[in-house]
Amino acid sequence: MENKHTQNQELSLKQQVKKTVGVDVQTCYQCGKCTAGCPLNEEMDLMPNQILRMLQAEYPGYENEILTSTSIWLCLACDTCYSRCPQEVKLPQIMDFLRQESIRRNLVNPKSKNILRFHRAFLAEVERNGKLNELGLTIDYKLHSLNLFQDLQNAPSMLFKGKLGLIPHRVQNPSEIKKLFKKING
Amino acid sequence: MARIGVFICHCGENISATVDVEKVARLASKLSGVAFSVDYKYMCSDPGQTLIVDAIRKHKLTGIVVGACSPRMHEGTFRKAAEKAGINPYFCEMANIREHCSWVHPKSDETTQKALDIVRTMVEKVKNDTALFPIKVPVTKTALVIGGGIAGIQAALDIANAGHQVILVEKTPSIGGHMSQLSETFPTLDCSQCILTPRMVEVAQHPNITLHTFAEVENVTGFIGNFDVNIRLKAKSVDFSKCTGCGSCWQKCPSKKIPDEFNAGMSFRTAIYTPFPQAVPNKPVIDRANCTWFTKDGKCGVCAKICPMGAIDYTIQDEIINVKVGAIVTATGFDIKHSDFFPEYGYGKHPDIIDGLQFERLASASGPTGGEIRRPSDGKVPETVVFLACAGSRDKAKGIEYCSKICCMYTAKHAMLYKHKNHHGKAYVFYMDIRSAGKSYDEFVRRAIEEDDVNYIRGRVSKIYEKNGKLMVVGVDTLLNAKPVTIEADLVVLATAVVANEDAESVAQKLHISYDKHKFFAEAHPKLKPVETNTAGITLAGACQSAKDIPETVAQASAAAAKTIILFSGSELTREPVVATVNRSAAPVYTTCTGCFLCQEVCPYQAIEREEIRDRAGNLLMNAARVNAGLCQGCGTCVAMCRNKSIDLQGFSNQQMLSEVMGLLNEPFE
Amino acid sequence: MRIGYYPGCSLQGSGREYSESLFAVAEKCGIELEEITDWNCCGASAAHSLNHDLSVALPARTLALAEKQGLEQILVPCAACFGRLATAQQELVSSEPMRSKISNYLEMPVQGSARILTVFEFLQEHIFPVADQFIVNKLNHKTACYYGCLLSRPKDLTRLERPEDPMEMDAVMEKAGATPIDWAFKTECCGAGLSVSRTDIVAKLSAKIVEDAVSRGAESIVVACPMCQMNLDLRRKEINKQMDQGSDIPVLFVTQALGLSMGISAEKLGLNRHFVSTGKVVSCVGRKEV
Amino acid sequence: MKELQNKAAELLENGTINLLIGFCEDGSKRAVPCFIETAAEANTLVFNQDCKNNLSVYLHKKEVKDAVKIGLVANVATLRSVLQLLSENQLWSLTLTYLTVNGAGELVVLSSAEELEGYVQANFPTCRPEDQEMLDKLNAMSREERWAFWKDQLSECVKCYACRAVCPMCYCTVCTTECNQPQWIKTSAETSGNFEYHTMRAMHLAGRCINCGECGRICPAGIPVHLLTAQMNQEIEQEFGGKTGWSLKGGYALNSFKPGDKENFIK
Amino acid sequence: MAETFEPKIVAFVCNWCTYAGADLAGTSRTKYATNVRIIRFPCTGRIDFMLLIKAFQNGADGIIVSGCHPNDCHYTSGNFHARRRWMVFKSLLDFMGFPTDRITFSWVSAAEGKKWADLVNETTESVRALGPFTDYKNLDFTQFNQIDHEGIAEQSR
Repeated sequence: MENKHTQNQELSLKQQVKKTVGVDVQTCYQCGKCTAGCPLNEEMDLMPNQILRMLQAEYPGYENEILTSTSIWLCLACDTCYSRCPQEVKLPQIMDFLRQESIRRNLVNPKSKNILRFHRAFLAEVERNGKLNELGLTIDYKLHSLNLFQDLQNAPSMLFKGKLGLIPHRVQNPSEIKKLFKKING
Repeated sequence: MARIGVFICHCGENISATVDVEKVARLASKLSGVAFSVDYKYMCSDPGQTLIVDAIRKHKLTGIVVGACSPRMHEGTFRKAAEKAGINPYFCEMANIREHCSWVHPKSDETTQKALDIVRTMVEKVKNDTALFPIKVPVTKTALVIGGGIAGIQAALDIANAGHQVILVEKTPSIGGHMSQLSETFPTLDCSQCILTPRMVEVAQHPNITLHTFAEVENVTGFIGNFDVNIRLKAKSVDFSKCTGCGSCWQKCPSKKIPDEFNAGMSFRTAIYTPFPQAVPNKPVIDRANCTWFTKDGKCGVCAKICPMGAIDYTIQDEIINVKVGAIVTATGFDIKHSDFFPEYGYGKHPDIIDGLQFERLASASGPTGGEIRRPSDGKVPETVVFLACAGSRDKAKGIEYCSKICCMYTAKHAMLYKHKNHHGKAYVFYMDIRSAGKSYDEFVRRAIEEDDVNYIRGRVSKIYEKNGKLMVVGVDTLLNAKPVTIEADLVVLATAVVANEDAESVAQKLHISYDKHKFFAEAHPKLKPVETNTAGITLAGACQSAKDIPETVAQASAAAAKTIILFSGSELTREPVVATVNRSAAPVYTTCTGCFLCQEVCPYQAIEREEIRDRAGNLLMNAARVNAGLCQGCGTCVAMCRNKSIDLQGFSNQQMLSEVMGLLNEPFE
Repeated sequence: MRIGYYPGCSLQGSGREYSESLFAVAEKCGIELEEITDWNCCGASAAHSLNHDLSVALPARTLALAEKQGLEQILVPCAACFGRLATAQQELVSSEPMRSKISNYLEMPVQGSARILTVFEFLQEHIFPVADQFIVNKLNHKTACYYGCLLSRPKDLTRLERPEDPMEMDAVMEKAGATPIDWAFKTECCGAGLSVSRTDIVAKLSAKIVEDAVSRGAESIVVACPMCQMNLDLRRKEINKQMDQGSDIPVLFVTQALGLSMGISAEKLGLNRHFVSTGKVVSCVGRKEV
Repeated sequence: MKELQNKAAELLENGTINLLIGFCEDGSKRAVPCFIETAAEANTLVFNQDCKNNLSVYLHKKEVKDAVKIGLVANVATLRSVLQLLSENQLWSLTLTYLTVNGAGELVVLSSAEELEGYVQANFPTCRPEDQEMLDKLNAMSREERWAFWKDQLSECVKCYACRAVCPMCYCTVCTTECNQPQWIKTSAETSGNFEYHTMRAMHLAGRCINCGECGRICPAGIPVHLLTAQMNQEIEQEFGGKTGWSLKGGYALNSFKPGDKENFIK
Repeated sequence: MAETFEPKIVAFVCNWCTYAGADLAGTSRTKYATNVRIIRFPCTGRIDFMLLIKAFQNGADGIIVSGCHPNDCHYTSGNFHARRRWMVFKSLLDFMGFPTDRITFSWVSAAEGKKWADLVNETTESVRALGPFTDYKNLDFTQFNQIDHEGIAEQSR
């Protein structure tokens, strides 16, 4: 369902980043400040600055290594890297692009499938109602990710505290949103 | 009627091998205006030159063309010959038939033809030459040196020792500058003040140096050799003629809580103060902004009461003095970014995150801790010190893309000094690249790593925060697969960026010199004139031009001094008369210049001035451009700019250039 | 001056008490909020992770509707929603092609002209001027103002004065009579987007935050983002597992705290909806200076 | 119209101005420039569509200069030229008052350079459509066609210098065409000399011409010389930015530079 | 055999960079075409566009204009001003239909003797390919041509 960010296969990943995200990775001089400040640096298999370096180097095989990394899915887009980057490299936007490219080339790391599933479930919910209903989302996601029990222990108490509405919120005319999704996903 | 002589040189074989020199000489004699033409083996040799001199006299030649090598080679030689023969040297032109012809073409008719063409164009030019006379500008043999740091001190001493008068102006109450704040100096680790203070004293005692501390340049007018400068002597509130510098005043001064600039704010000084013990002059001034006499009108007055000499005078006012100088050395120095410039490092909130200058004071025997490295917050000796190189430098996001140059070296020095004083302490340095090019510089850095066991980590630090008494330095080791590392430090030293002084821009504007976007003063040419500015007679010394270490600064200061001394070597300075001129004629025309002054902008030397032309009654008739021959360097850009040809360039006049073009093409090539 | 209001999905669900308290405070100060008719979800991190155009189009629809409604400023209390709306707006304004592309997706014109207010800007500009007359209690206690990422970055969108050490929320808490502490994790990330899919990570990140706040003697954490609130509150069990000794420090929305100081009932402020009891804060009302 | 006449009369009356340069109708009801020195004559003033002349050119004339305090009836093009002239340090001896009529047909009186600047910037004109059309046509031609076109046009030029005479920017006391040491421009009216003259003129006006179009309008041979400068200005504005006759600060493209200026045509 | 056309090329160069570069070509004996004639100026900023016109008018087939690279100008900014002047001059000539491919603009530093030689050779070849420059000479002979200039000119009035 994801839209094709760009189709030009002949371009290297580096060139695609420049073309579609408008960021020139050549400006990175590998000081590593992004990695140093990244809240998830302990979780990542490729460090943010390594991803940039690999984009720069363009050695064969690197593109797949990047696109199959879990890092691109772990990135929280918290913007810490960008806000401190001395060379103002818009890393979060690059990560967005890499995620979409990784889906397009069908290289999503199995370990990250859940994250992808959640995002998809989320959008599915939005596509259905135009708004998000956490209950619907949680159930939907749990079904897809097949770990039914995680989190469900919270659900009852959430209901009790009125945090999960049972009656789903909707936009006045849900078909309008569906149409929007259709148009964008082509 | 022009009578031109043409002299074709064989240059041994160099020309004659490919060019038929006899033919060129023969055909040249047929050119209109040519009265004499000859070829000879070596024109530049003595007999060659004699040949020319004699020919000029014998044939009453009005101008000569020497067909030989490049004018860049022998123009001077032959112009002297012409002068010797009694004609104006600027009636001698060279036809470059060697570098531009015989050496680059094979022996052929075309080559000979080309040689002839070259000669012909120069014949056409020389016909339109005019007598030019070297420009003489009187020189006031006194130099103004702005800034009393090591650069200013060095320049002042060199110029003074060459026997010229020097006026040295320093903004603060003492000379010495940043160097006086330093502890040891790299790469030798000798004590900064030990090598500096003798120089400071020498300045104070030098008969040729007039020292104005606590003073600033107010404004500058005039031009090379003839600057007119107003200097503001700020009110010291102390009569130096009476003061003996005994110091009882500042010992008794009640307002004691003023951050001490000399110790980079890590200790306090009084309102009446001498910046530091070895200050020159060693006499106090009152910092009126912090003195209760001035802030709480008339209260206190302790120093006046205490002073045995009655030197304290609260009524002294700022005074403006006017001086005439021939040259100006700009040595206004630099500043560094302070730790509050770094959001991710806590906006300078934490007292134990300090900058390099503060560390220098901590390490200095004359510093607030007497040379023991203790952290500002609690005076404890830090067990772990982390040094951050490139703090602000090479950081586009912070607006400073350039490398501050000195940090790699002083950071290595700092780490060493710390280790020397605390053998069991740990020192870490976060760096991106180590830039230690310079005589025994890299060896120095290696020593820090190999002998003093300083731990260098390649990577930048993202954040520093305090956690139960420790400074958490969150960084990365890019040489270990970008491993995140957090070091618990007791003291963090930021090698903050070297930046231009706050008032650099206004200084530049007062001096009419240009500056780059970082407010560092611009040299006249990045390679060939690294010391001069675009304004003739004003030179640069030290870090006001770009970040520099001490040896570089001293070298440039001496170079600036040399330029000044050269300028002072004659009572008048002589300049090539290749300068632009704006035509003038009798009333009622006065000049064809329409005074649009569009030429003013293009002049890199501010040489174009406005002249108000008035009638006898003094009524303003017109504004017209006028070229200041003292400033003009003869590039001629204004000439090409001038729509109605009111400006022309001597030596490359419109008439000359056009006749060259015509000479080249009017007659057939073949 | 009309003030548009975009609740966003969370504020109708897990973050309900945020909107409840916000409205309670606004009502107290006699300020009316005008909900954008038929607004839709901003797409959150899912949209920009998977589909760039969608991540612009979804917020754009809401913006377009707001324009239709003639709203010149819109309050977006939810930090995540704010981030998405502001980003989308930036793209619309900066790129004509993008604007036309999106508006033809939406089949309605969109300018992105309306001013989008953060909750801080709203409080400073509309509540502060009148607040003092309504503040009756002093919440005498040490509090840690937690901003998280989305309210502090990117700085050109969030418009904070000191992005690395913001003071805007601290100012609100001072008004409420509390003592904001100086701490290190003000703008660290709690892991928001991975709340459901990688709860383990969220627990780790949030633990660091709670730990630092507690270690510096904070008695409450105040937030302005439903994600942060949910992670720090709902996920406390997991968080406590990550800490040497657990903590029961309550996590309030800044509007709840302000509401308390205005003497609005805990009930009305939705303080009962929390997983970690907010009793401590409620009880410190009128307590003597700390 | 009446408004204008009254204002003019008033200004002359109270001595704000000694001389008014404006338009009146000649015998055949054509609008022609006129110089009014007394309030009484003010009622002959007209201002309408066919008041095309750029009257600022008269500001260079000695007789006019002597009057010192001068009123100028002007359309926007004329005002632009005054602004450009001021930026080139001309007219310094004059005190000027400008009378113009804005889009809404109301009389506007501008009595200071700053007001002038404000008004011009607020009412800045774009290239006349017919000129634009012409430029596009020419730019669409092949190089040879353009050459042939100008060759054909310039062969008509008789070097009467009317284009120079009507141009407010051609205020040089001695024009390059009159320089004979050296002789830059052939005096004879043959096409090569004409080409020389018009290139020179275009270069001297590039970045200064305010596109009033007078030179083209006045040319007895009907040569569209104004297109040369019009084209140049467009290219300059595009390459270097900055409009002519826009501000008092001027900002002449050819006496300034940016280190990053285009140089793709340089080897 | 038909002898090949030898174009006349005039080079307008600055004293500090290109002239010195040409000297270097000489001292290092780098051979190049004999067709070029050098005229020396203190700086490219001094080169009056009228001189280029004059050169063509008097029979030059091609012109080289060359000076210091940006930022290397002996007078710091002469070449920058020249660069703008050339840019405007070139587009004016283009607009008038003048064959600007007969003018070569270049930066040649004092160290680029080889570049100078190549520049001369390339320019000579390209101009030789263009053939003798007759357009200008022909200016003074009117000849019939098909486009309706009058019509177009009409519009502009």
